Amino acid sequence: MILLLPLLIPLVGAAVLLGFGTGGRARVLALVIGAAEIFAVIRVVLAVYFEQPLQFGRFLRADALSAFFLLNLALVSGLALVYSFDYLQHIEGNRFSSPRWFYTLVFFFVFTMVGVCLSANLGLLWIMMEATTLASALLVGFYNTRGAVEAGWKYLIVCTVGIAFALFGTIVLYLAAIRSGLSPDAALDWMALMESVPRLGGEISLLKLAFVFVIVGYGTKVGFVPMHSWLPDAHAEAPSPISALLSAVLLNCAMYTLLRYDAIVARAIGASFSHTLLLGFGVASLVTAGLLIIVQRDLKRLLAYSSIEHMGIVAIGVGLGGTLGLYGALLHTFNHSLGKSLLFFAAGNVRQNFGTSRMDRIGGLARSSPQAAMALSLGTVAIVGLPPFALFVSEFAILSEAFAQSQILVAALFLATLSIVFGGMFHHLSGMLFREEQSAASTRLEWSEALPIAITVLGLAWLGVHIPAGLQGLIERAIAVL
Amino acid sequence: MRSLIPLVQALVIVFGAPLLRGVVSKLKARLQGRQGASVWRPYADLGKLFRKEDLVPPLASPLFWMAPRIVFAATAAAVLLIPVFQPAAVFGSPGDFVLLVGLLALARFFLVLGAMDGGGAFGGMGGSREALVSALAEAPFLLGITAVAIMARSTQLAGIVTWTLGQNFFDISAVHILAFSALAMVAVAETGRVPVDNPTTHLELTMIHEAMVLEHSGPSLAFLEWANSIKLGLLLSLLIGLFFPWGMAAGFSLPVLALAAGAYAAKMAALALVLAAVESSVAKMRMYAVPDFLGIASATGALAVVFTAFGGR
Amino acid sequence: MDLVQFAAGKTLSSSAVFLLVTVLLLAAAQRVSTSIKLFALQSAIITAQVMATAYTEKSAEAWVVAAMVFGLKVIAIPSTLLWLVERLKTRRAVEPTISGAKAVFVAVFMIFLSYAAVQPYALESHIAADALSSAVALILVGAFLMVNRRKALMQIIGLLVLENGIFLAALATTFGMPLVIEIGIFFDLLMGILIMGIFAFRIRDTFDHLDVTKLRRLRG
Amino acid sequence: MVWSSIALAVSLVGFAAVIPAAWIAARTRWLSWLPGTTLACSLLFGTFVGIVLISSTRPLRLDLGVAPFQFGIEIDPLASFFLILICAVSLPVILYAAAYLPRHYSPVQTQWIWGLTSLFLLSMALVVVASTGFAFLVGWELMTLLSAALILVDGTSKERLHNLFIYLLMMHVGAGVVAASFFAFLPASGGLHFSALRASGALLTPGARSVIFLLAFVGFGTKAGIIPLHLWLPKAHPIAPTPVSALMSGLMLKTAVYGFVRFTFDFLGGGPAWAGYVVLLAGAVSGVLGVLYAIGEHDLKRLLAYHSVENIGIIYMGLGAALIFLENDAPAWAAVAVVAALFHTLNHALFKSLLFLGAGAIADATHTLDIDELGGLVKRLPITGIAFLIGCASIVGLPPLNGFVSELLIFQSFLAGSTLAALPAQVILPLMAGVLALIGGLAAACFAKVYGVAFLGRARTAAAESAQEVPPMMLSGMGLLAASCIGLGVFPRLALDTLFSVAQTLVPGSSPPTEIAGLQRILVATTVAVLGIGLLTMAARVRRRVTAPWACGLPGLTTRMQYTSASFSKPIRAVFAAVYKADRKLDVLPANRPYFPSSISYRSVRTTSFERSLYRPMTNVVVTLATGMRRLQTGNIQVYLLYIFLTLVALLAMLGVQE
Repeated sequence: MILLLPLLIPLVGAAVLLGFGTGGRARVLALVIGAAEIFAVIRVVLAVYFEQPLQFGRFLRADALSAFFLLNLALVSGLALVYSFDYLQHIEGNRFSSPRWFYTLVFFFVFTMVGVCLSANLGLLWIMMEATTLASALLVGFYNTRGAVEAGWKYLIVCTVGIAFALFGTIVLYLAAIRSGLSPDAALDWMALMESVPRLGGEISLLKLAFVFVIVGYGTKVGFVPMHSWLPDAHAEAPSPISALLSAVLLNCAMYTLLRYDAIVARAIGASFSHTLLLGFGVASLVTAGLLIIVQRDLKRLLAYSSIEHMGIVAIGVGLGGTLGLYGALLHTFNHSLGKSLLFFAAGNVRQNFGTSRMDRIGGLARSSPQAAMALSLGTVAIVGLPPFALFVSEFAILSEAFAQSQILVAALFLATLSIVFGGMFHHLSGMLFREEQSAASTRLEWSEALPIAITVLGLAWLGVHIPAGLQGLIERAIAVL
Repeated sequence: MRSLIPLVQALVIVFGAPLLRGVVSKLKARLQGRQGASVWRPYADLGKLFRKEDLVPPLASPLFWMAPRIVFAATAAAVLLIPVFQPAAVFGSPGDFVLLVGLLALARFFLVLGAMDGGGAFGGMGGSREALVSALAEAPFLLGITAVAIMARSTQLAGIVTWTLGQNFFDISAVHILAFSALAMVAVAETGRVPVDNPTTHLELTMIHEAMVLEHSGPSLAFLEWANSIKLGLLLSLLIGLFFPWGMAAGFSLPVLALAAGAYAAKMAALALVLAAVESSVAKMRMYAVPDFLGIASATGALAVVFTAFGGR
Repeated sequence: MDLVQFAAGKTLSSSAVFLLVTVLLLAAAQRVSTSIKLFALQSAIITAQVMATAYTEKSAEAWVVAAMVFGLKVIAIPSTLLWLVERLKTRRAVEPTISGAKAVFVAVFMIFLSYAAVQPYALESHIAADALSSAVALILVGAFLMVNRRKALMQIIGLLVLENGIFLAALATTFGMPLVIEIGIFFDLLMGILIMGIFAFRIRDTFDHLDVTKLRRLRG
Repeated sequence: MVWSSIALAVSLVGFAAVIPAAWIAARTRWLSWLPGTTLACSLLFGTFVGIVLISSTRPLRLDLGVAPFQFGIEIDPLASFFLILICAVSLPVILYAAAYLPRHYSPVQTQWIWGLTSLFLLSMALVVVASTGFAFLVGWELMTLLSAALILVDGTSKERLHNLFIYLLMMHVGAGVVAASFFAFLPASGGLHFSALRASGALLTPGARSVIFLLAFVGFGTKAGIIPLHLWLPKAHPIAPTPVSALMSGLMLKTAVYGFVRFTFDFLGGGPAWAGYVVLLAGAVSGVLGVLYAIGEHDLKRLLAYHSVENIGIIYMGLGAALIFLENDAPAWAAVAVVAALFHTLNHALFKSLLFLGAGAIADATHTLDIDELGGLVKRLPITGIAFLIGCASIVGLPPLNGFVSELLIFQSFLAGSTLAALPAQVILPLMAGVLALIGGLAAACFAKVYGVAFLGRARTAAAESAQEVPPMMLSGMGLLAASCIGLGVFPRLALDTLFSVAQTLVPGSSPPTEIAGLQRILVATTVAVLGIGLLTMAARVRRRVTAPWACGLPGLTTRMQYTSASFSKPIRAVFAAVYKADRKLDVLPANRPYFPSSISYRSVRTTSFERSLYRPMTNVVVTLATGMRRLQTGNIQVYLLYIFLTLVALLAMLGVQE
């Protein structure tokens, strides 16, 4: 029963907000509903951590893997809600872009993502993924400027086409399951598929075809390189808390779906096929995004490309497999979501101060708003993967797995791209911080902006030094599930 | 009594150096058909200078008058390492020729600093040229001695001398010829003799050593001149010790020592004659030809070292 | 009863041909409104097929699915799109990047390609070969329409044709997924079309035109 | 053993306590000495730990928790030597900084500098004592980050940022290569604990051994500043605050030497056969080119940075000789060469910090570091002058000082090379003696120029004229370093004996050869002789008269007549013109009437050939590739859809082919 709660609260909340969220009340109401939602999700995570996985009806199921992603979702969405408390005053309230609509869509978005994590049935998984695209499309186009509309349209069309192919992949998998003797309604249930893996082994060509469609389909949502073009536009044009949600949580959910499919296909026909595909896309994303970071001119597009790069790293981690590889990949999704949300919060504040996020028009940040400058530099140090922060640990794990399997080319490209990205990010950062004074109003961070930034920095530093036993246990159990 | 002999050796070089210089200039004059100054002239000069007062430029620092004394002290200390009558010098330990080179470098360093402290243009000019010459001379200097040390399979000057004593004069090896020529070139460059630098000239375009000592006067100039002559004596004794040590005393009895002293004096006179002949027959090289001269010296030194690997071991 | 049996068998075998015809016409269509009507026709054919399979397979679920397909794809979506077309007062012309004649050639090539690709699978897995290949043809032409057309509305139609292709493929191979999933997919489709409509309005307001290729501000 | 762990704990707490102390000091006037003393105490405890453990047979081993990866500390004799080096040498620098910082920086900046310096020292100590790959790499990257932060505190002009960018980028690439060298062990060793690496070092295939050696050489070479990888050194050291650039030049380069020694001697047990020759040649090239570039410089701090390249070259020559001895199984002489290299590391830390602190004192007194604007400083800054003179003499390697002793040991190991059986070793090692002598000669020329132009002669500018002596705390810092230079120079046995015990752990089965024993006796004897004769000559009472020197008939000597650094180094630069490749620009105005010029301007800019020929092409390739990639993102949605369809078709085709 407690599985239903995290799904119901956002739906009801969205409806309530839509109803009487007018005026100032929307913000306070949203915080209350957000708190309730986080509490419900945490309860599910704790339940799964302490007892065995939970099952509700044929469609909802929460095991260690989904609990880990739910934890990440709860944390980042909570931070985003707190951050958007003050962020929203400057939005004029015309149709479809008033705080009331903003929070309705956010909670609908959260509902769909929780749905993705909790769905046991691959069909339901697809429906929820499609719903995330629809929910976030309006959020991306929220500002109703030319750029936002264009980004929203592209995001909607490209992702829907991608997801359509994923549907076709799911159907082919369904066909393979039926042909290997599973009953129709159990054919899409993940646990049933996992148990019937030996029988599935017979359908090699169908499974391969299914995985190709699935990786192209959900890969579009993750932002693997050939299919990534929508991501920079969407993440740059969306309001900052939404870009944080998109980059930090939505990409992870897409990767979660790929993990589910990879588990089945790898068990059935051997890991080499699916892992080489994941490695290929991972390295392609890492190198292309790494190179593109150097020539970016807009701060939020820069952060979007950095998300593509980090998703490439996670794909490499999953593609390598092995205990360290998977451990590094899962830990990296968590660390990356913290680091990226920190950077988007800081970027949001910078955008408000300077009215633009074009980096050549942002200057003298160190003097005009030292706190935003500090947040941005700590974020950059973290996202580039330097020691005191957590991303260094997860990249260390993935690299040592790459070397242990003596994948020299992958490791060499990984290290080279890390340095290129370091150079690019530092170059942009030093430009913004120390370029001569721009006409910026020197503002202090509001409490609602400072709190999430502080939490993410502390989280990154704490995970960088020591991984708490709870999280470690959860990740190990998640790996066991795969 | 026994430990006094090495000290006498050192005193002989220190106080005999001006005489050596006088003999060389006398021989040069004779070769050029001139009467030339008396052999004891340098002693008269030193005595005159010691009695004069020391002129110091107004803005010079204490280093100006301390530098000549440090130069003299370093060169005199270097003498303690040179075997003259006996293979064993006053001090001896493995690698002592590196210490010898180091002490000479210390002397040169303070000579240049003293020159630059004078505040005039000549000090700097002499210093910069000396810096170039000494920088290029140090490599062949060490390579030469290394080659001989490798042949003697000992890193101690005394060891090298005793080994050479054991060899007979006539089966001379290629290594020794190359090493001797390298060291001879270096000796000429180090002491500022004619092909590299003319000790008697004050012509701005050519002088190196003279330019540095231009500002000094009185006792400071005396110490510098004396140190320069000691350096000449020291280097020639080193050449004798390394390449023609025959006649050095093995024991401590008086007749053997007298024989050794006689042999040392004869060899020194012969070298002085050679030096005078060279100086009066060769013109001074252009300033920018000196690096090629020293380049040849380093090449011969390196060749000597290479030949030790292939030659008679 | 055999008449109905006969009719169902006939529709199953001949529907593939009709679908291909609609596809060709779509590739050649000049005006947005005709494209919408062609899409409605196509959906009608697919509903017939679903009813035929429902009848032959005797499964109640399939009937519900057939009703949904008919209600949604033949009635609801085309009518909303047509309403959109007047509201947005877009110029009638479709302005494809590749002109009509050549587009048809491409469509034909696509159909040939889909037949060639499906043959190896169809034979060893004894599924209705032509149904599956017509589904793949629909997918390819739908994709081509989206890439080829400039108009935002035409991109929506291209997407719908793609969606039809996938649904048909599901139908041809596994006689439909569990009902709950089918309903979910249709619901998503409807929501998708609604939101695309909203965006079409917004593009109209901010850009005063509906030409997708002119949306080139976000680069690099 | 218990004492050392308590002391270690106290020093760690001390390092951390500096940050609050600095915070308090910035707020209150009279507590400004607090951060300095806390840091000094923690350094003292660090030195104590090092001294206790350097000679103990059982290294102190602590495993501080498993977290994601093992994070442990192990202090064996080699680590404790470098720990002593880091803590002991930075004590006088901290003393100097206590007086230097308040005079140059605002209280807030001082607070930041104190906090960051203590973390910087802690990260260096962590690198040296780390016992797992993870801990080492964390310390390694933190060291770079903190030094970059310290540079930023000092100022953020455009040119400084460009230099800082190059520094950080090269350090990051170097760190990547070092990480790769650690990970390359993984297939063989499983874990990354040093003991696992040590065990697996022996059973590596020759191919793997040479790959790991090359990775370690390039990785640690970037941080040490070996010639092709030295580009960042003259750009980064001069722009840091003086005490920090002393720490960077004196100590940070040594952590790279520590890493390299730990890898080649401890893990790989000597590396592949050709390893020694590569290291030897790299050291020789770095030595010669380093000193030649230094001669061309007239900015004091940049000149000292180039000299760091030269001295690191000498250290690498010593290590190369040791590797060759190890390869030709002559452990006794291998130990001597290692001891020589480590002793030169310690000496370089001492005299380089002394020289940087001296440069800081000059900057403090005259607000300029361009030696052509100085002159005659020894009269106005007497004690700084003497300390700087001792520093110059010891870096050049003149006898009574420590630089000479380590170069003497290296000479001896080169000579001993002739006794080896392998022909190439017999020839190359003795020849290296010539190269080392050339480096020594050129260094003498360079520092004669620096001291002569800056400290002697006539003050060339009003700033040099009105210089005041620096406060006593700074002088005491420099004095301490100068005294230790002389002390180690005359009594080298103080360090050599313990260094031999360290060398035992690196080169098994080696006893110190007899030649080294008599070393100290002759050094003391010659020093006494020089001092005796010197005092004898100065005893005589001399009448001294101050008169203006003869100025060839001109009214008087002007400061422009004196030799500047450019004119002093002109002969050497002319001889070694191939190295400098300066591009000169001479423009005479007006152009059409060259014989009646109204103004002539001459500018000769020397861009290091490496920057032009090696680094710029690399960056251009990456940037052009990136701009090419940008065109992928055309902005047209139809192209994006095409990308997806093409990927799908490509994958399906691949699948088809596989069937």
